[in-house]
Amino acid sequence: MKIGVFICHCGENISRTVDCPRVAHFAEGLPGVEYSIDYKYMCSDPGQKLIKDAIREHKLDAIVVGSCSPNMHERTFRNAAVSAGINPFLVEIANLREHCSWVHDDVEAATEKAIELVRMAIEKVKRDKPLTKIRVPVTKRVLVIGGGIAGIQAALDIANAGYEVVLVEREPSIGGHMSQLSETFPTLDCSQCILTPRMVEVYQHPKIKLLTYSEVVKVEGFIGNFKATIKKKARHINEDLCSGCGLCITKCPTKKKSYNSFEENLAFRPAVYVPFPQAVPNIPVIDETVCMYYKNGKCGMCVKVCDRGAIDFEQKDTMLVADIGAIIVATGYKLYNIEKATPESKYKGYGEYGYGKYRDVIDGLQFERIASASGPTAGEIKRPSDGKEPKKIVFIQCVGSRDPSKGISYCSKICCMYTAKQAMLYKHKVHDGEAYVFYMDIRAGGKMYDEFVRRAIEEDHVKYIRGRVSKIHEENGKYIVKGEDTIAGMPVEIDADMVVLATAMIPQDNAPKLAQTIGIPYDKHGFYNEAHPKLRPVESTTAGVFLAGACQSPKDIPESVAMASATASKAIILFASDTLEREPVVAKVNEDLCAGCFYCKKVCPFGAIEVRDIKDVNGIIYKEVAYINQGVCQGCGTCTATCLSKSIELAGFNNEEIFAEIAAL
Amino acid sequence: MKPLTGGNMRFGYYPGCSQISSAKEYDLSLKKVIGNLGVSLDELDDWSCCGATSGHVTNHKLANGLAMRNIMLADHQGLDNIVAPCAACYNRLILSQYETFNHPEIKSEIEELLSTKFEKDIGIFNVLELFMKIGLGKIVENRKRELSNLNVACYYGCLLVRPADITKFDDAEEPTSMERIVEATGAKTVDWNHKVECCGAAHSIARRDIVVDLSKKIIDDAIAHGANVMVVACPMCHTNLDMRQRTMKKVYPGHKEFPVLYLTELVGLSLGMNEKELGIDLHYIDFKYDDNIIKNTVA
Amino acid sequence: MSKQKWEPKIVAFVCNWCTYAGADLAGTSRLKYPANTKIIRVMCSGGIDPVFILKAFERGADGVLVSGCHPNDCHYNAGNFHARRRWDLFHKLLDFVGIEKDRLQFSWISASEGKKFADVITKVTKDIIALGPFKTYQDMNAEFTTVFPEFAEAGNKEIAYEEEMTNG
Amino acid sequence: MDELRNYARELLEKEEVAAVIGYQQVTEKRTKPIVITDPAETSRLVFNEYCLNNLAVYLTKARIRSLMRTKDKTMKLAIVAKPCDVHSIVALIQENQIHRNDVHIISFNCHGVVKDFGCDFNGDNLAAKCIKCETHKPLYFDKIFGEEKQTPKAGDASLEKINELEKLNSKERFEFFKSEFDKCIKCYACRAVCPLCYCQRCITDKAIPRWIESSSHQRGNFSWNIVRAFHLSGRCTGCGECDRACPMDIPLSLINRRMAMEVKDLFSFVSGRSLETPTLVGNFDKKDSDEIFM
Repeated sequence: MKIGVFICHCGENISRTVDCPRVAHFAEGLPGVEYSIDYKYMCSDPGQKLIKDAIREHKLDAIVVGSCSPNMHERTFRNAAVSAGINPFLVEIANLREHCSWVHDDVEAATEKAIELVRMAIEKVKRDKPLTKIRVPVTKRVLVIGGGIAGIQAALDIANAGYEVVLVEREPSIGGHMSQLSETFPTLDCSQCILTPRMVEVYQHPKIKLLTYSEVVKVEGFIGNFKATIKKKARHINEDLCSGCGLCITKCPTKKKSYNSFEENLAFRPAVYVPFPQAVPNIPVIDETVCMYYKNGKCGMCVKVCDRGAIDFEQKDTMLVADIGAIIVATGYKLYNIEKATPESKYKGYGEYGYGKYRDVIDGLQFERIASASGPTAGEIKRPSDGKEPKKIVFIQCVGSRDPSKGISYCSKICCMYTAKQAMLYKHKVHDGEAYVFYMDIRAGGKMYDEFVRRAIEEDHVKYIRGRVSKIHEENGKYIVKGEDTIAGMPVEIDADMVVLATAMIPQDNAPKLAQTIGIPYDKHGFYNEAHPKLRPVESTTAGVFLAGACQSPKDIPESVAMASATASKAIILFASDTLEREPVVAKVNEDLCAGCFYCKKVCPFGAIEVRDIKDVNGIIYKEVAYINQGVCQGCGTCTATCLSKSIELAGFNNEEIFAEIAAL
Repeated sequence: MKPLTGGNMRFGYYPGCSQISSAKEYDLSLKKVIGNLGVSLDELDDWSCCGATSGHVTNHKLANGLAMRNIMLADHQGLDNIVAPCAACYNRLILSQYETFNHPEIKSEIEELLSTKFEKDIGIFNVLELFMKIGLGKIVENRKRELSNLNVACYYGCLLVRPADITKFDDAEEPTSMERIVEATGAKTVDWNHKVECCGAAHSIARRDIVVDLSKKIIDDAIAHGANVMVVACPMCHTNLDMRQRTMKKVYPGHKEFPVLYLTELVGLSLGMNEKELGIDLHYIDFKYDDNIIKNTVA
Repeated sequence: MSKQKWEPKIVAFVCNWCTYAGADLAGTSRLKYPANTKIIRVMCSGGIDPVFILKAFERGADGVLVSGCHPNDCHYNAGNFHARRRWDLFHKLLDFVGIEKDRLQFSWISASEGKKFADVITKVTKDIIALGPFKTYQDMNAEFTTVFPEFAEAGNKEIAYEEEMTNG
Repeated sequence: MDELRNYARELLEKEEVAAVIGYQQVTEKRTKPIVITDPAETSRLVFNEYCLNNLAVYLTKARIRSLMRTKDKTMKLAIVAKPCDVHSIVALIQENQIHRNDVHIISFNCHGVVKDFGCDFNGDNLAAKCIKCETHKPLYFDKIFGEEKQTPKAGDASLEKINELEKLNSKERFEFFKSEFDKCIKCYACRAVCPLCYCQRCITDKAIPRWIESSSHQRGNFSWNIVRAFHLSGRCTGCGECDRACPMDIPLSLINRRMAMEVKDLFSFVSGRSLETPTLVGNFDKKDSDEIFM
């Protein structure tokens, strides 16, 4: 085998601390090295030409480049090698810059280390095997999980590009949290007015299959070739027959048995309901837990009034399976539960604010419903306890957020803005009212955002107090808000009629469970991890799974929409070709030696390992061995280290190659 | 919290300075009540100051040293736990032990200071935890009368449940364990606002004006929510809320006397003991449980 | 290579996605750390076999570092969780047969923890210097070359381990 | 004894099993394994305090496995197993080496076996594994014989040795194990006798690359013994056959036992005790200790 060694000076980034000519000279003397040279910029056009010429001239079989990190230029050098006729996997990089010249001062020590690194790379490349990229077919259909604004946007973008979309929403209607909002910052346009046309578009789009009241329960497969199992929960209404007239809802005698979750528990809903009037699809759901029919088999009023016979008490959950090429996760957020702490809860409560105990201490989403024209008070600001108009209202920001002692260290990002908006809405509706905001810092980065907060302060005279609130208690029908004004350096007490807590955004309760179902990592809070915080912000580390909206971290509407469109374009890029090229770094089992203990199957994070039967001449199974699906394998090598008989090898990082590296020390 | 089983009902007892002076009745009633429930307390031999004086704000090492000395004594006496009825003692002991076991440098410093090795984590209990460990069923079983005409405001004060990460037995802002104990006596509890508010104990001597203001607010809130008696589990709180009512009357003309009992005294009353036995007669504000209004005597 | 002063030889087995990238970041941030450690890159900390560590000791390493992504942060979701169990057991085993605990160290270093990478390498180097040369193991290595003198005499490292790798 | 023989004969006659793996008497105080396919031969089966071998090792041997396969179907294997041998069978089932339905376990209530052939059965001569044994009644079986009897009391010497070693410093421990491993002649009897060493080709036999130096010198011996112990960590059921087989008296089960203690400590796991508990290797708990990681 003839090996070429190319040592790059990287201008003087490497050569300042590594004696490059000495390294090249040393390499020249090593067995197997045919050609060795150093050069100022190996990645430049002349540098690449130098490599290509040397390969041709000296008939090299493999090359080692001593340069910057493989994360920078491995691809460059591989391409150069390929154009000169060498397999790209017979190229090894010795990281002489990030791992050597930049981190050491002493020329002697750095040069010696560089020599060792080059020597290790040479030994590895000697054992490298030529590999060819793997091609797998692509199913051109996207699964979008979550029908909030992010999911809606992603689904529409993809469908408009001509690809099929399966949009799965857990609730009976799409729309998500955005459909609950009154008006949006910083323009104060009506949330539903801008959202509902998009919801209808989703419903009517021929390329979108909308599955509401459904959940993804299982995901198998890999990029381009996922198989998703979706549970469609029983609505007890036949969707094909229902015309959405709503008669069943108005006639249902069970009116006040369960809270209306869309109204954030500020109102009740009947046993048969649609979440809100503009729901898409406009098909009701029967709540089994309160419906009289399921209690005692009587009633059936809805059956009597439905002239289309759409009520179906016997309807069962059904399972649907879909072939999917890419998955967009857009499951959104929920609000931090600020009630009392329990020993099991991850977060500590805010007992001092009396949420849950005092009916007029509410959270941000509840205020949205109160301020919303379609809400329980028809948009009039009234307190939940007695329906009176609050004349003094206190908003508290950062409830939970930025408070590690309560379990949340991050900033929820949108609370500064929506608190300003809510205070403004209050002032617009209650002209003689007083609004106070307790804040830690105002974080209003964004187009027209700071101007918006200034408007709340300057034009609408919302009183901003910089400081925390220590306690809220009720006294003679007033809520005494005790806090500190840190700018004045004084304790303050406000006797408010109502208090709104801007509680932290946290991931949905089942976020970790869904992550495990799909196989994507999540952080300690339960937010999904992006593949790279800067360069791959909308991709998960699992190929073919993309992230949109607040399931990744707290986000406002424009950011969620931008992210959604980004994921849509990622999916469309994937669908641009019929097959998909993958790095051939995958594991392979030696079936002759495999003892069939299947520890590899247990450890494989991707379910890439299957059981393969080996039969004798009579067709009787005499051995079961592991078989690795090359399309599913992601090449981590956990199976290789787990295999006791060393019957699995990871291409590109096989044990012989690693032993050679160790031996070269 | 699960009640302990019969065999483990051995508790170490760290009285602290208040129990033998200003809060004699707390000590008296505690021992009586616990004895009545079939549990005895082993007082630590040669116990000393817990460091809850100005000690802990002026000298960290001294504060930890003082507290850990008592914990060392418990270990030497073969005890697994200490009951510290005073909230300040409880807080000092549990915090010092936490710091010692979680900071190796503090541990070695204190070990050197006391010439000992700390290996065993001693359980530090306040009176609420003590009742929980004994089991509320025991109180109900042994109840001689039902105090159903008492509307009790349970006052925890600042130290008993804080810091919640370390005391680990109730919510720091909305605690309810005392209510459960009080309800076991048959008395009613009121939902009120100031159960963990500051009574001003740190300023008890030097700034009586602050104490009177703060304590007045607490008492007024209890009355406003329908309480006819307050129950505490800390000698400092009791001093401020009981003794300082005399000053309160001068500062706030029209202040009506409001009885403040120790939790142990209330439990004692339900177990059928009289005011004298429990030392309730030693309080500044008189309290007499009116037998005439006892309607349901439990056999 | 002449060596006046003894310098420890340390090998770091690191995963491609987190620790290798963390080491790159240490470089881009120009953080300084001792030059004794050579990195061997694998795809995942879950793919590092304990025998690699023994091989490194056999090749005269005085210390070994194994490093991967933080739990829950693994590029492959769970490789590092399997690794964690494996290393915990292997470390206990080596300790029991008398290999000093600090000879084999472990860390989680993410792609954004360049500083941590530099700190960990500095610490490991310091620990190994404090322990001194891995004489106990190297005595066995020496015994090996007396049993098979041709390996020592070969003079040429490459030939020696070519032989050793296939014959031993 | 007749019960066992009759039962085994019936199994074979009714063709419920392809073979019965059991013990036969050699001398008064010695038995040896026997594989019976002929019903007439079942009269040679015995079970007593001299049944030392862990017969589970035969379940994975190719020649015995070939007995299971007839022209048109797979038949069961019956095995006479002490309760401790059942642990090995459980481990084998969990490692997919045999399916529960393919093995018919004939077990006994057990009160211990002798440490070596030729000894009298009493407290002084009790096998080391029987001293600490907690399963005198098998955890899984298809047929059980024998009545429960008291195990003689004896001191736990191997535990004392472990404690003694733990008190030493690293260097002293290293010297101890180096000198013990130094005795190793790489005969691989420990491997041959271990029910869980069922690999078709052992890691030590792999030549390209050479995982473990196969010649018998200090370094290769050290590697072999470390790897052997590591590969059994969390898997070894503590049958102690390696100890019995080692011609050089290397205390192999000492390391195995010590690792089993660690496994129990760290992960509350004991190998071979339950078919329902997931194996230690191949599974993880997000709450596993993070202590050794910086």
